[in-house]
Amino acid sequence: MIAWMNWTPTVVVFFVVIAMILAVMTVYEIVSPCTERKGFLPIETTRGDRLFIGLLSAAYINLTFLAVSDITLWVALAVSVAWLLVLLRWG
Amino acid sequence: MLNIISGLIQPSEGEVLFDGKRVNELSPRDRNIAQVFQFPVIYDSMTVYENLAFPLKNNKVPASRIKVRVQEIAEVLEIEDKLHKKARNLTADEKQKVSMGRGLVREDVSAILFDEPLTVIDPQLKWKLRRKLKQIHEQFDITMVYVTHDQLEASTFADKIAVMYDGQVVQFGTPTELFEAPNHTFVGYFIGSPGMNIVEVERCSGGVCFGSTVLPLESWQVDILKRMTSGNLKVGIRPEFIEVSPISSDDTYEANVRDIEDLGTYKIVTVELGEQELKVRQNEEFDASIDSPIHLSFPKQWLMLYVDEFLVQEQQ
Amino acid sequence: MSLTLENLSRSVDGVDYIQGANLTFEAGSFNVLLGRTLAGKTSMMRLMAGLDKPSRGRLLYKGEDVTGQNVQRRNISMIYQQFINYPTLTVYENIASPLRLAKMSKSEIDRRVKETASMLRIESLLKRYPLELSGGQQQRTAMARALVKDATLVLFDEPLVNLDYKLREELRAELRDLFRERQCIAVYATTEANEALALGGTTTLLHEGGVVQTGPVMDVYRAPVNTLAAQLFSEPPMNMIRGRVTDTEVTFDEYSHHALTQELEKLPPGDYWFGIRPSHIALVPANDDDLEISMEVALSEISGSETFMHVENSHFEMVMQLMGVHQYHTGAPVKVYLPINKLFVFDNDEQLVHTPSRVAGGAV
Amino acid sequence: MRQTRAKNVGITLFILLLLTPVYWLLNMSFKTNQEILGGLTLWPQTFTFDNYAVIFTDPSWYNGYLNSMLYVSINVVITLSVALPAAYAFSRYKFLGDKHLFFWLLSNRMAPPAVFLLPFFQLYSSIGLFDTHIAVALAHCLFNVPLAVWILEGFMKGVPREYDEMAYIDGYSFPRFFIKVFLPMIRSGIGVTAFFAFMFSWVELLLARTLTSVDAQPIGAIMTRTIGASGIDWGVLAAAGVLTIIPGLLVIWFVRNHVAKGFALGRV
Amino acid sequence: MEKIPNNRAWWLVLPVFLLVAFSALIPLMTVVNYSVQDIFGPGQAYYVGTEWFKEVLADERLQDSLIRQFVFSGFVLLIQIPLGIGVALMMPKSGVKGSLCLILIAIPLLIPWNVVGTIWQIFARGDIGLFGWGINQLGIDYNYTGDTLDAWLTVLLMDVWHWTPLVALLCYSGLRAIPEAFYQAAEIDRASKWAVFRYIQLPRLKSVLIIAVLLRFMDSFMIYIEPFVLTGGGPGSSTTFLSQTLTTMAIGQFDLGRAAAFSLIYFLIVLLISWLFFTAITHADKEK
Repeated sequence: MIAWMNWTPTVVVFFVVIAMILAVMTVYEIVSPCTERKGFLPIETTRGDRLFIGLLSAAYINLTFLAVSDITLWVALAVSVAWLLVLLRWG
Repeated sequence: MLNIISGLIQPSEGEVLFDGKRVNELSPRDRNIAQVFQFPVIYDSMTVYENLAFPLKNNKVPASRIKVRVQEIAEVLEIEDKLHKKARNLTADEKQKVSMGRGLVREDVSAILFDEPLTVIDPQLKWKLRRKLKQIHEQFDITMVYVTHDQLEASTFADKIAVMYDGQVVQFGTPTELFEAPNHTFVGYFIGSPGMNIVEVERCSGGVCFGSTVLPLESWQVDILKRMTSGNLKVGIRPEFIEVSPISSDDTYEANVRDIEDLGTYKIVTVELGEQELKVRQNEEFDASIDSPIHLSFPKQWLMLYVDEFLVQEQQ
Repeated sequence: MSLTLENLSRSVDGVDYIQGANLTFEAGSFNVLLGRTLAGKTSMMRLMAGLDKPSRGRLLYKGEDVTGQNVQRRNISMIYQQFINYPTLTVYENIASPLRLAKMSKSEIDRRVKETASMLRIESLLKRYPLELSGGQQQRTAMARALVKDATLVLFDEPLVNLDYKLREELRAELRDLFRERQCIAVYATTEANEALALGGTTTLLHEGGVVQTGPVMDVYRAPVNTLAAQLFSEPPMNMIRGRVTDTEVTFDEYSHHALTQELEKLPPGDYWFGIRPSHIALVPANDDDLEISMEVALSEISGSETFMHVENSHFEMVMQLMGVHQYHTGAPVKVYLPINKLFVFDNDEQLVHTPSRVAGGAV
Repeated sequence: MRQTRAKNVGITLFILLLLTPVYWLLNMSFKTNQEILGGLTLWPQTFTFDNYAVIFTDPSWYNGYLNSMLYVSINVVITLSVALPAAYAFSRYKFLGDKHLFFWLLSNRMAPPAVFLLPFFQLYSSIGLFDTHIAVALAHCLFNVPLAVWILEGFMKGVPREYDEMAYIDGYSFPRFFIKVFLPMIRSGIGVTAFFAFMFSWVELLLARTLTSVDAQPIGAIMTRTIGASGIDWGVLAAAGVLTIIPGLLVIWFVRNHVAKGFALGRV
Repeated sequence: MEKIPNNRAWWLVLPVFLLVAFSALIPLMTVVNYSVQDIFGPGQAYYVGTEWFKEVLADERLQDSLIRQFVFSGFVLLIQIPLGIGVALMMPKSGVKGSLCLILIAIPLLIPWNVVGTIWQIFARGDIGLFGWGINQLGIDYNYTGDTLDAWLTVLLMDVWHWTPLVALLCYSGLRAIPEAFYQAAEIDRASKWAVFRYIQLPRLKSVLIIAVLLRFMDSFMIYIEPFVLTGGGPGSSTTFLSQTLTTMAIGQFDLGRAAAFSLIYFLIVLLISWLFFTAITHADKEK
């Protein structure tokens, strides 16, 4: 049934991580609802907005690394995670 | 009506005269008038300053003059600290002030028309704005035409008020005239709270009567009545002018107290005179028990006679 | 059969809409909530209706906790400021809709719709659609729909605001009569003091989500507990003058001296706020000890049968309400008279310390 | 007044330019192939219905129209029935992740179908829906449902919440209120949404062609068959094209009075 | 309107969520899977990591079509938005004429995209099409199947013809929503026609214009069928836009991994842009 989807372990891990982040954020939101606030980003954001911005920019960071250098993607990943955390905290 | 004056609608008959000149064919832009609408009409992408300067700019007023004039109007309207805010971020009443300001800012206008401009304003603020407008009127001395269904608003500013009924001006007079001698039963009903007591009557010798009550009239009134054929007769008297005395005398009528409404500063007493219900306005110290008799008198100078809804007036 | 609000509060996102309200409404009573825009009138009504859930406190009906009960299961009706009717149904169907939902028999529905419609004088409009009607007729339809089902709680949220003043007068009088014989609890929110006075019953003053004062309308009017209550329940607002009482005299704004007489003698020396209603200031003295002040006319507003005159001098600014039409020009000098025996006195905490005897009892 | 005339001339000119290509198609559909290829004529010299006759007699042609209409209708029904409650939720309530969900829905309206072509094909094949009307209808939901939610939400926001409350106070249950009271109030919004759903489903071809082969093949795919051994059969192609415009015209005629409002997606 | 917090509203959204998730998430996951594998056929796939991405990012053919795409979308917006506003301003305000205009202008929107391509394929031909014939008669050598610039202009013209009506209708409804009082006020303030447009009409069109720009940008970004029917992407690859490159790669050449990697990059671009637009819209809504 799902054979045509050609699952690979990497992608499974990828989606599981995303799903877990979403789940954690949902639970966090239920436990302590957040309000909009203004950080260093030019617009008012909620926690979810910052997560989205973080994930999207993480994708771009990884692509940029791929395009312009031969450094292993683990570095790009580390940078992305760091950036995501910065965003969530101060964005 | 207002739109005819401003030229947004063409009248099908009659003439509109400004300073004696016929302006029927002129478009609004050539008529030299300003209009303030019921809901704030502002240019929301401009700042307050630009909004106020806009009509001046369109009239090619020199920049230095614009500056002075806008500042002046902003001060009068107490919005000078908001001049550089975007108009869209203002509250409803500030917006309405701006839109009034745009009407007031031009110096060459022949008239300013107001179309229920205070409808959107909170009651507490209405007091202030009304006062403001009155002051502006006295300060700048221009013709203002003000449309409203609120009688308080009407009489606050107005030197003269036109009361409209069924598309017709039924009376055009000072507030005192409207109150003391309403020309039409509608004016009597509409001006004043509560409105005038209006009673359908029939001809009797020496006056008019309803039920078993006979109201004597002045002789000139009787004379006129004789010449009229219409059977549509009414008398009106304002609740304020009915006098109450605890004892009976020759010119009093005994009536029965139905209800007393205490409105704090005054009381409205509903009485029954024969079959007829009347409202009497008394000050707050009045006291009587319900279903007890009281004695009313109707001072002749306040007793108005209406034939076919219009007031019968003494010929000069 | 009464409705009790027990320490009821509501706050959303840290903003308090209602703070610890304790009120009881009796069956057959007419209650007016008076307060400025955003004073919490609508919030309180929504809590009472069960449309919003309180953050704290309970709502008791006949002593039973109904705080969490579903709106559909309570027998209430509500009339809004906007004329809310089902636009796709005729007036008849609009009025009938609560009854149809209550699964009443056809003939019973017909009888009650006709009865209610004639009570509100809209029987000739039954076949029309709400949007074809004038504002007053639309609001009558809304009222008919609210009244037809014999609700135990009827809520009015500034129902007459959007109507013109003659219609307001008319409907107000009708409302009073309609509720005189009913056994339901009526609650009526308004921003206008005059409306509260005209409707009578019990008045509750609200300010910033809290109850300022509650009681029979005339009690509240004649003895406002503090300056806030006095301001809220007076239109135009009550005139407030700063003054000092010493052993022998009372001084207003360090300017106008006056020998202590009558009731003011009982006041311990100190600073006070003196309040006087606009209608009590006169142009002719009524008593010998009336306080005479020379003022200038700032503005005179004429409302059909009365005149509001704003007067001022270098020390005071006052509004007076005069019977009849008086035309004065701005800047005209006038002498006004303040009857000492009609002064309300508030202490420095703005609490009422003295009620004028002339006004309190009503009768002379 | 001079200005009004200038405006009228301008708009007339624009509409004429807009209609010329359509006229050309219409013109061609009434010509014979000889005339089309023989030279340029502004109107048919030998007026013929033959091209239309081909389409109306050949089941493989007219079935294409039927297929298209069938899946478009199914799509409109599905779109409306799921979008209505969702739009209500978005217009009335604040709930966990509402904004993000809304954006995610919209981003699907913006995702190019080309990205999804192959997985779509495999997905529908794997659940046995390949070459069915329902498959195309479901696939079109991908971009129609978000748009429908968006438009309807705009309209619903325009209905004051007091109406909902009044209905509850009167004793309506939610479903009954929704169907009996609420939906009639946003009739024009529903009409416009249906129009948009129809339009986008009707004009889309990429997904429709990928997900079908024979039984549910849309008219657009069938039109490519006019290329035969003797070249393109221009006349039939033009006639088929003209026939695809007609259903759209009918639909817009029905909703013409609401369109002006609806084109702003209820957001003005 | 103040919204009520209520998480049970999720039940109302659930059908939409499931439906769209089914159509969007499963294919998306599949594409992600493809993008990290080299696929030869059913069951024959090798994990290659991020190789495809690296290749795609360095592929000049793809870069070219990306640039071509941006240029095309830019022109589309530049022409259609002002033209649409202009048409909307000219449309009669109401009445029978108004609705007639509305219907006539909407016609191009209701034509299936392949038919649009067909219409222009015929219309622009030098031998049997009025447009191509007319241009040639004017003495201009025009041939959209042979000349790159001609092909480009034809595709652009076709898109303008096809989609300007959408912009016009959006703006028209925006204009209709401006209360009459604003025009009256401007009339009384003696505002010039330009001032009326600049200070009344344009600011009030803002929210509709954002929608128009958004829809036009997205749809022109994924344009596929029309140029495919009209020019087949040629001459050369001059009118081969993103979608077409992608479709050829995935279906024509069965180069699944590369196509998937490219799809994802494409998707990320669209996601970023639509997020920017969405944020702009919600902020515009908030200001009101």
